[in-house]
Amino acid sequence: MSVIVDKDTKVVVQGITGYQGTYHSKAMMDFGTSVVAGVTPGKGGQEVHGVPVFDTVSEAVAQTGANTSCVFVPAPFTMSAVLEAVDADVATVVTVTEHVPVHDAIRFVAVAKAHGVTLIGPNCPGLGAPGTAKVGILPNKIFKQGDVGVVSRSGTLTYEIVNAMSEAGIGQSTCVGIGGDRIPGTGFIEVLKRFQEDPDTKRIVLVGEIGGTAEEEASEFIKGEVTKPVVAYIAGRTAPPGKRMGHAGAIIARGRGTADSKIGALEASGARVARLPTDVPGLLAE
Amino acid sequence: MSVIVDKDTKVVVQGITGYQGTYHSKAMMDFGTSVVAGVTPGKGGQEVHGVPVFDTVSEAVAQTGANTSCVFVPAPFTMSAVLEAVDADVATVVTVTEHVPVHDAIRFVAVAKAHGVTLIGPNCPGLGAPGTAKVGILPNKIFKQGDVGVVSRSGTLTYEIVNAMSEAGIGQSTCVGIGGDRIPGTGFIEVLKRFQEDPDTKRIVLVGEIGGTAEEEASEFIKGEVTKPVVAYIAGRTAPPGKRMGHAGAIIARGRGTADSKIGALEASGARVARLPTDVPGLLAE
Amino acid sequence: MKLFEYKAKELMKRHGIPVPRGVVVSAPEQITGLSAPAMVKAQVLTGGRGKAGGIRPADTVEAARAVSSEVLGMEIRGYSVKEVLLEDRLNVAKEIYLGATVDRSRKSILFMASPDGGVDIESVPEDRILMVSVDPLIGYQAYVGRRIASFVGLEGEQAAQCAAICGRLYELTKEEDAELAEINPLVVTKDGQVIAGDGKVTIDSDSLFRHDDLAQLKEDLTPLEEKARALDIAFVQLDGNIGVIANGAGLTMATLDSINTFGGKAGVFLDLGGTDDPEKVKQAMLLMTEAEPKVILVNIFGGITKCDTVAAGLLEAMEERGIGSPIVARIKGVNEEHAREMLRNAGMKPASGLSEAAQLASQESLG
Amino acid sequence: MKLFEYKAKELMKRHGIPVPRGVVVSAPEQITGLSAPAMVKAQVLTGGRGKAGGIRPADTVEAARAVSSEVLGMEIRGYSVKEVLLEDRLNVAKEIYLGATVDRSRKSILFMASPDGGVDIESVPEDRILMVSVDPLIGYQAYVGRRIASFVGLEGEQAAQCAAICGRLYELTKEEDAELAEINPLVVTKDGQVIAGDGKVTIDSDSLFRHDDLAQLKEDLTPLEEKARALDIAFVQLDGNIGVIANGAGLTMATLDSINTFGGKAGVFLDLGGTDDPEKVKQAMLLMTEAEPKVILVNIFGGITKCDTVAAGLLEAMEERGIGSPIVARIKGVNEEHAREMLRNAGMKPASGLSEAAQLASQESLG
Repeated sequence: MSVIVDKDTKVVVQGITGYQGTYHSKAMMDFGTSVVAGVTPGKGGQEVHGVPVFDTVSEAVAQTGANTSCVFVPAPFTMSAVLEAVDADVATVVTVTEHVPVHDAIRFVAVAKAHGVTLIGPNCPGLGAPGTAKVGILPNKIFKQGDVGVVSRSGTLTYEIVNAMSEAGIGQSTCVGIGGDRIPGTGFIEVLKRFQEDPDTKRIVLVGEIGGTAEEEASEFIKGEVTKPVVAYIAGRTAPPGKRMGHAGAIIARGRGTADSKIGALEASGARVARLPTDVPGLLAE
Repeated sequence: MSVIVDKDTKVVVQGITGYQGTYHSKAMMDFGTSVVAGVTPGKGGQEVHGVPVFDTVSEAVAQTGANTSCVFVPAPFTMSAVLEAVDADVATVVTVTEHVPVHDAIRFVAVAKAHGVTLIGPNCPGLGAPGTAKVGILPNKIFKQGDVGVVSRSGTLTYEIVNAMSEAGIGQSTCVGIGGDRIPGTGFIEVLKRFQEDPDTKRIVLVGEIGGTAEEEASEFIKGEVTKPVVAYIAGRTAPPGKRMGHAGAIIARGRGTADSKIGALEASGARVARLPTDVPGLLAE
Repeated sequence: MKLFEYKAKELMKRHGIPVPRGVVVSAPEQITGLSAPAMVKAQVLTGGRGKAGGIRPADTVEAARAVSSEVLGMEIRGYSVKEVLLEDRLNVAKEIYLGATVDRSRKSILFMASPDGGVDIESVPEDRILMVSVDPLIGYQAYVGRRIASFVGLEGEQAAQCAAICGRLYELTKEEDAELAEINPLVVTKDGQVIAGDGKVTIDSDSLFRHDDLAQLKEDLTPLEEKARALDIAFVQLDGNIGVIANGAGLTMATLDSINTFGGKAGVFLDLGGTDDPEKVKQAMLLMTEAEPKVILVNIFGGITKCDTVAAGLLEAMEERGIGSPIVARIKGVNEEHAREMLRNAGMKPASGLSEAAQLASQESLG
Repeated sequence: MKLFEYKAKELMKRHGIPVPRGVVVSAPEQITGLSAPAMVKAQVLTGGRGKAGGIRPADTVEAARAVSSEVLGMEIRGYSVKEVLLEDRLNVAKEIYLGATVDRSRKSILFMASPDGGVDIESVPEDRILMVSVDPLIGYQAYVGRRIASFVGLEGEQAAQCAAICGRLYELTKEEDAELAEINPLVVTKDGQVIAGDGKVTIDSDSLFRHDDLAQLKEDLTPLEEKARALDIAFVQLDGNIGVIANGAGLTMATLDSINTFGGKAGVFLDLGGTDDPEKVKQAMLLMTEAEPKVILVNIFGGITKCDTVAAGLLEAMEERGIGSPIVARIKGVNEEHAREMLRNAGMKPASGLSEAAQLASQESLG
């Protein structure tokens, strides 16, 4: 089994006629995902890889039964696209788009929550459950089916770690890239909760990075609620304090938010913390 | 037992220093309600009937543990008052104020729902559970403790019917006046659901009126979900069609919304419909 | 509060919705700056203007003057035409229905749209009407307009114009506190412009405190209705001869239902609402006497309204003007004992229950 | 994007927040229309201006010119002062802290306020700071301002002014897409005015597409940082001698962590982000060579970024400019076989894993 996606997942790709939308729709289908519809305003009636394109999400949902949206539209239009998906009553929205204005994210994250929609992202690679479905842009080849649930704030670093796990023979139940933006729709805790409840997830990998206090908060949750073994890695241990490293998630502020604070909190929660991403498979195997 | 209010209900009165707020705070206390706080901006530190007044609801909640708000502030400020109560995490907000702009109501009803707050009103008399608590303006003397749950769109007509029941020796578990505005925070169905679940409610009285389709929708719900006997009365059977009768709830439009449509739907649901308000006790007794 | 077409179009124009160039006059000699061909449209707050001859074409300015003088002063469904709107005549290629209204069931603003515009929307079959509810937490988003434009069969530039109009109609509805904002027909002209052929806007009268401009508008009311409006009471004249004063719409209607059972018939429906001001009660009573009912039935169940307040207002009105009609008074609720005593001291016999009061009033009205 | 104080105050003024009258100059002779006494304030994007002598009083216009010429050209924490703001000096009765920021944990705009203004807010004890989160579905409401005004100890007219400023600061934060909007101190003057003594605003750079006015502002960047900004890549100069190019902040940081383990030290942190444009990769490589690292470590795990795109950009850069530094390239993910083949054909030896690459680069850098 898996979390967030399952065998009934039917994906509508918002922005399917764009370069990324087209490319990754194909990749999702190659993974085995049921991509049933695309949406691009003004391009209704076209097809992409045999998938029908609609003008609006509500039409796509009505005609194909899509229940999960994957959003590739440019940042200035992302808020409207996410709200459209929420309004069309899909269960899950995965927002890949990066550089979404933070005040837009505050708004659509709050609305999605009020509607009970699971929103992953923005600025996230999405999620993949080997053997079930992938929604997003994670490379297909890194996966191997297994019993480890992976949750990560990072994109490419997740690929690195998942790939290393697969190469070491350790498979995954579901890998969720929650995204590195300041206002993620779904955080560590929501995904940890699902992994804890998922009978097919036996072990958990958490990948964090410096900045913010999401890892510290996740540690509290692990301590109190997670009984499955957790291995963690925190990127940025050697990043110089106060430097902005690529995105706002990496601004180091005050005491909390540093690598030391996060590693300390995770260790105190009972998680084992890897020094390097490549150490994760070894710790899992122990 | 009772619905919406219980023995742990602690009321904060918003607008307590106004004439209505002061008068009805006293009446609620006389009923046996635990009125623990009042709020009037700029009047924090005063007392009304021995109840402390605060500048904001969040202070009132923090210092008194209030979990239910009763709103008496003037219509232009009602939206802000309701949102303040919702933001301060009370469980229930009863909004007595009438003449609230409908677009304000649309907004705060949606926000209250998203926050899981039970909102009664606007433009409602509130609710009373004899022996437990009253939040609102229903006259104390009409009640008698018993096993009938009353839900009504009307104010004074509710008093009429509840009074007639009490005089006939038929008591009430809880009487909920959901208000006659077009956008009520809580509708018939939500209250019927609670009555159905409440072990101390054995019979239900529903008081509706012409206009809108709330009674028709309630009938569907009664048919499907309510096993307890329902007696109903619909006001406006002899009102001339097309005339605006006092408030917008009484505009007759198209086929549905007429007294005939509502009475027909209720009878089809298995409810017994009284011809006159004074007939309700008789039908309950049968 | 219903607005005249010209006022509705003024609001639409202010919110960026294209409307025909037009001028409003109350006399033909006021017509200036008009270019023919034109439409002459009676300004009355009722439907069926067209059928009644209140909407007529005029090919020249001269003809427009002549037609205007015919239309001005017409009676349409009981309303006399005091003003006409003269507009550029549109070259109609297609007529669409577009409306935004407050939807009780969905608790939101609801768009209704149909490719079959220009006719009564109630006569359009359901599958030709699209209803799109705007989630209040989401607000209007561009996809709403796209859905509507597509449903009504527009493409390209016309679809874009229609979608933009949807956004502006939503903005108008919210910002002007409209209960209804309707464009029927929304016209697509032969040269590809999308423009409001008609405009109907009803403003939520509870919102007038924040719309000074709208609050000053006059409504088309009878003199008694105007007085009632000023007192903030609901007052409706009916066919019978019993004047019913009650508090709350539900109780007032229930009182009507009750007298009906005893053979009586209401001539006035007067809902006091919630009040605690004896002066308002007194004014309501004086208003009632102007309608000259054969008998007056007062049915009050006090909550916000205290019974003694009502009694005081009642007695003041009787003192100020010798009220000819007999009064049956039934007063219950907060301070009822005091109120009954006041009425008894004034020589009246208060009824104790609604049925009893309804029966008494009905007998009196039939005798 | 951090704004200079004068620009921040310009925004505040536009949103109705009172600020002192002021003028910005880059040379003393530009000072006109100033009334003394004044404050002369260095415009640099760093804290600690006061301690560094960048904020000074001037009792006369003459003195203001003299002080300005001293402050202009000063170095404050590595930033040179190119402009000064001259403002009316305030008669300070009380200093408050007021800030609005994006709060990750609460996923909302958060107000922070303290009666202890005028000092570094991080030095204020927690119980002297009020934090009020604005629920995004509720938005700013008047009670937020009332809570804040009461917490910072204001009453009556001053409380009303402070509450109004809170509302305007929220509006500024939302409408200008600010990540941070801070007034420290918010001054209450001896004659009872509440006015922004300082202003700090950081704009969300992801929002600049909708803020033409702000997008044109220059930031205080080093030449290399400016180039990186133009390319939309994250570029940070560090102390070591290994130039690290990776894609994604997390992976780039993990690469730094990895070389650190093998004794290496990064001299450049270059995060390509997600790209699929060989030209961008090429430009990033050229930028990297300008920083003259001893060895360049390329670590790409392709998702949106395809591996062959990176290889193509890499090879183009090497072709265009003979790159002196040895390159360790580790490329994984979408189209990796093709990418590795391209690199091998060009005579490079691609590393297969992150650890191996980090070890190779570190050895090279130490050798």
